[in-house]
Amino acid sequence: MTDNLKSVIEALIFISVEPLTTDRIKEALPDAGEAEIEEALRQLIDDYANGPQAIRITPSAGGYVFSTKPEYDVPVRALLQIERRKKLSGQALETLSAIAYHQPVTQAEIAAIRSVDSTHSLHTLLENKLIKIAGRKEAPGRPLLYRTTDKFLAYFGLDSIDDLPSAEELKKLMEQGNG
Amino acid sequence: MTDNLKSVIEALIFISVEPLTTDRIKEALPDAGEAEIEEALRQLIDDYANGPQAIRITPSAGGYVFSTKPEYDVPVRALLQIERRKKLSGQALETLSAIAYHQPVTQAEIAAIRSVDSTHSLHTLLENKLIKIAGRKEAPGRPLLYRTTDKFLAYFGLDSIDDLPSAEELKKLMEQGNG
Amino acid sequence: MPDERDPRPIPEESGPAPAGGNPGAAIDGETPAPKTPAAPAVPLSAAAIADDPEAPAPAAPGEGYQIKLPAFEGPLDLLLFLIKKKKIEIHDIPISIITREYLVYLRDRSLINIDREAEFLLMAAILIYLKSQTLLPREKVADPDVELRQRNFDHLLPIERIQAVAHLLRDKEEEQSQIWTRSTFNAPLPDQDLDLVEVSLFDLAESFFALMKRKQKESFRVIKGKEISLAEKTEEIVAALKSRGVLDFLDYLWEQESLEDALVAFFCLLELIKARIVLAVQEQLFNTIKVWLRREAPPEEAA
Repeated sequence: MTDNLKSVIEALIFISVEPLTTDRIKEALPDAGEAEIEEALRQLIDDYANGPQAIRITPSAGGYVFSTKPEYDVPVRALLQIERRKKLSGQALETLSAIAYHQPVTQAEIAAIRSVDSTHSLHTLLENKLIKIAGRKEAPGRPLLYRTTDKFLAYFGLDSIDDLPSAEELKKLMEQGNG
Repeated sequence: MTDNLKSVIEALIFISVEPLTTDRIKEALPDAGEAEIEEALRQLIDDYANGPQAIRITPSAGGYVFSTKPEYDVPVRALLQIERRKKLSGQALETLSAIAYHQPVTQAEIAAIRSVDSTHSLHTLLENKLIKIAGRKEAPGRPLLYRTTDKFLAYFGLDSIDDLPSAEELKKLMEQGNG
Repeated sequence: MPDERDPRPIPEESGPAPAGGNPGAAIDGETPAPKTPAAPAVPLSAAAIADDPEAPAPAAPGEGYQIKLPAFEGPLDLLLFLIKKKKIEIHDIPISIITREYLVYLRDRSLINIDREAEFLLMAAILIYLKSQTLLPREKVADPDVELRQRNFDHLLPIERIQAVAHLLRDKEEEQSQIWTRSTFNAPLPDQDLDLVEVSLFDLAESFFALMKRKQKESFRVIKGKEISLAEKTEEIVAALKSRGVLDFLDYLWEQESLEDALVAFFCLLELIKARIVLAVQEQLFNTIKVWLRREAPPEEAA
């Protein structure tokens, strides 16, 4: 049974257009128990990770996707004729980090953190759908609020925003770094 | 070497948007011989066909693609149904935006904006409670008027309809990227 | 903690430069310049800003279109630069005259360089935008400075920690860049972003350049000597909107008989959008821009 459940979940992850969440799996397989599904998923990830396949199952943005293993980066790029993937600028990354930790956040708050104008970075991030406009703040001028998107998680291979170190952990890391 | 070639081809088939032809494999892997590629492909197809995986490699349109094995047809269809229901079509979104910017609005007015019939989209949107009927217009035939709902706001993460970003705000961001 | 620092944003020159230090970037985020002298009685020229290192490089003589106005003579990029530096009052710059003169100039040329004309259009779009900001009572736009003065930012993480996160993200990005999913290059992940957005003048300008480039390949006819008035074209557009309800922005320009017609139609559409007579919305799925007349919402009715 578990073997069959594993295979069904495998087929579902393969076919899903977006990262497949356990909620969605439960919806598609109403007879399967939650613990069963979790266990099958864990085994499935292990099987692919340790197997001879060139592909594996990766957690992404709260769900699961098939992806190539990193060692096939070069031939994949050769096939797709992509020389190098475009990387975000340091400016954009800094703005994104500020948003990730303080979301929902206004441009003024980002400016207060970074001490430089972030308009250009915001534009780049919005365009790449790494952030989105998420309403307005009840403050003078009712400024727009920004949030990171699921694509942000997928882009950095994060499962959830909690995968980032907490403010406390960061502080400790910084102290160690300086000590 | 053949094992590695097999894995590389596996990664390429996985990532290719269209069925991957042997010609394209040769292009991406100029160092591999034709016979070698054919042999690796044959083994790869066998491995997946006889392996425990829920997916396999099938010939399609002169090339090769990954697909789910036929025994997973039922759960796969169940998931696709769910995913389809969860995503608004481009049509529905267009109708929704026309309503958001012009509410309260009649079907005839939406049709005038979109130049296509919106009956189906209106049904979908009503069914999903993203819009509601908000009375009748004092006009010949007293047509129904449509408005967006609170669920619409929640769906798009807006506090109120005024939270839709104004042209000015978008401009402020956009000119940074284009200037 | 941030209380050690002045929480006001420092203008671009002082901090690390934003990735694109472009001329368009100066519109906001800059501390306002001190009150400026009135527009000079004599036309400003390139010489007037010769000592400013940020000024656009002077064009070679005879190259590019030169604007001739009572308040200014020279290329358009210089004009924009001076406006942004508050050396010229935008009120003194009549856009309709610039447009008309430019069309005459185009008519007199045997060859049209699409790249050059596209550049002109982009700058013209910026100019119209700047002017629209000063002329019309606009919706209130959030002003970061106002918010900065009135709010306390003690809860924000210090920049050092944010930079540490940025480093971490850089590593993750590096790692992730070697992993390919089928959505990496396919359709962007569906998320709950709004798929329809009001478009800015710049989106429109960009679309228009794309169109012109396409059209160049199909040899846009250039009809000489035909006068096209902005007012007539505006009426034509409004009439088309009334009869057809909605126009596809690019298709409409595409339908125009000649390059001049398309240019005039483009400027008219920009003006109509600026005046909020026309609403332009982009459907991002298909990247088309639709244009329709704004309507007064009918009076509220009881549901």
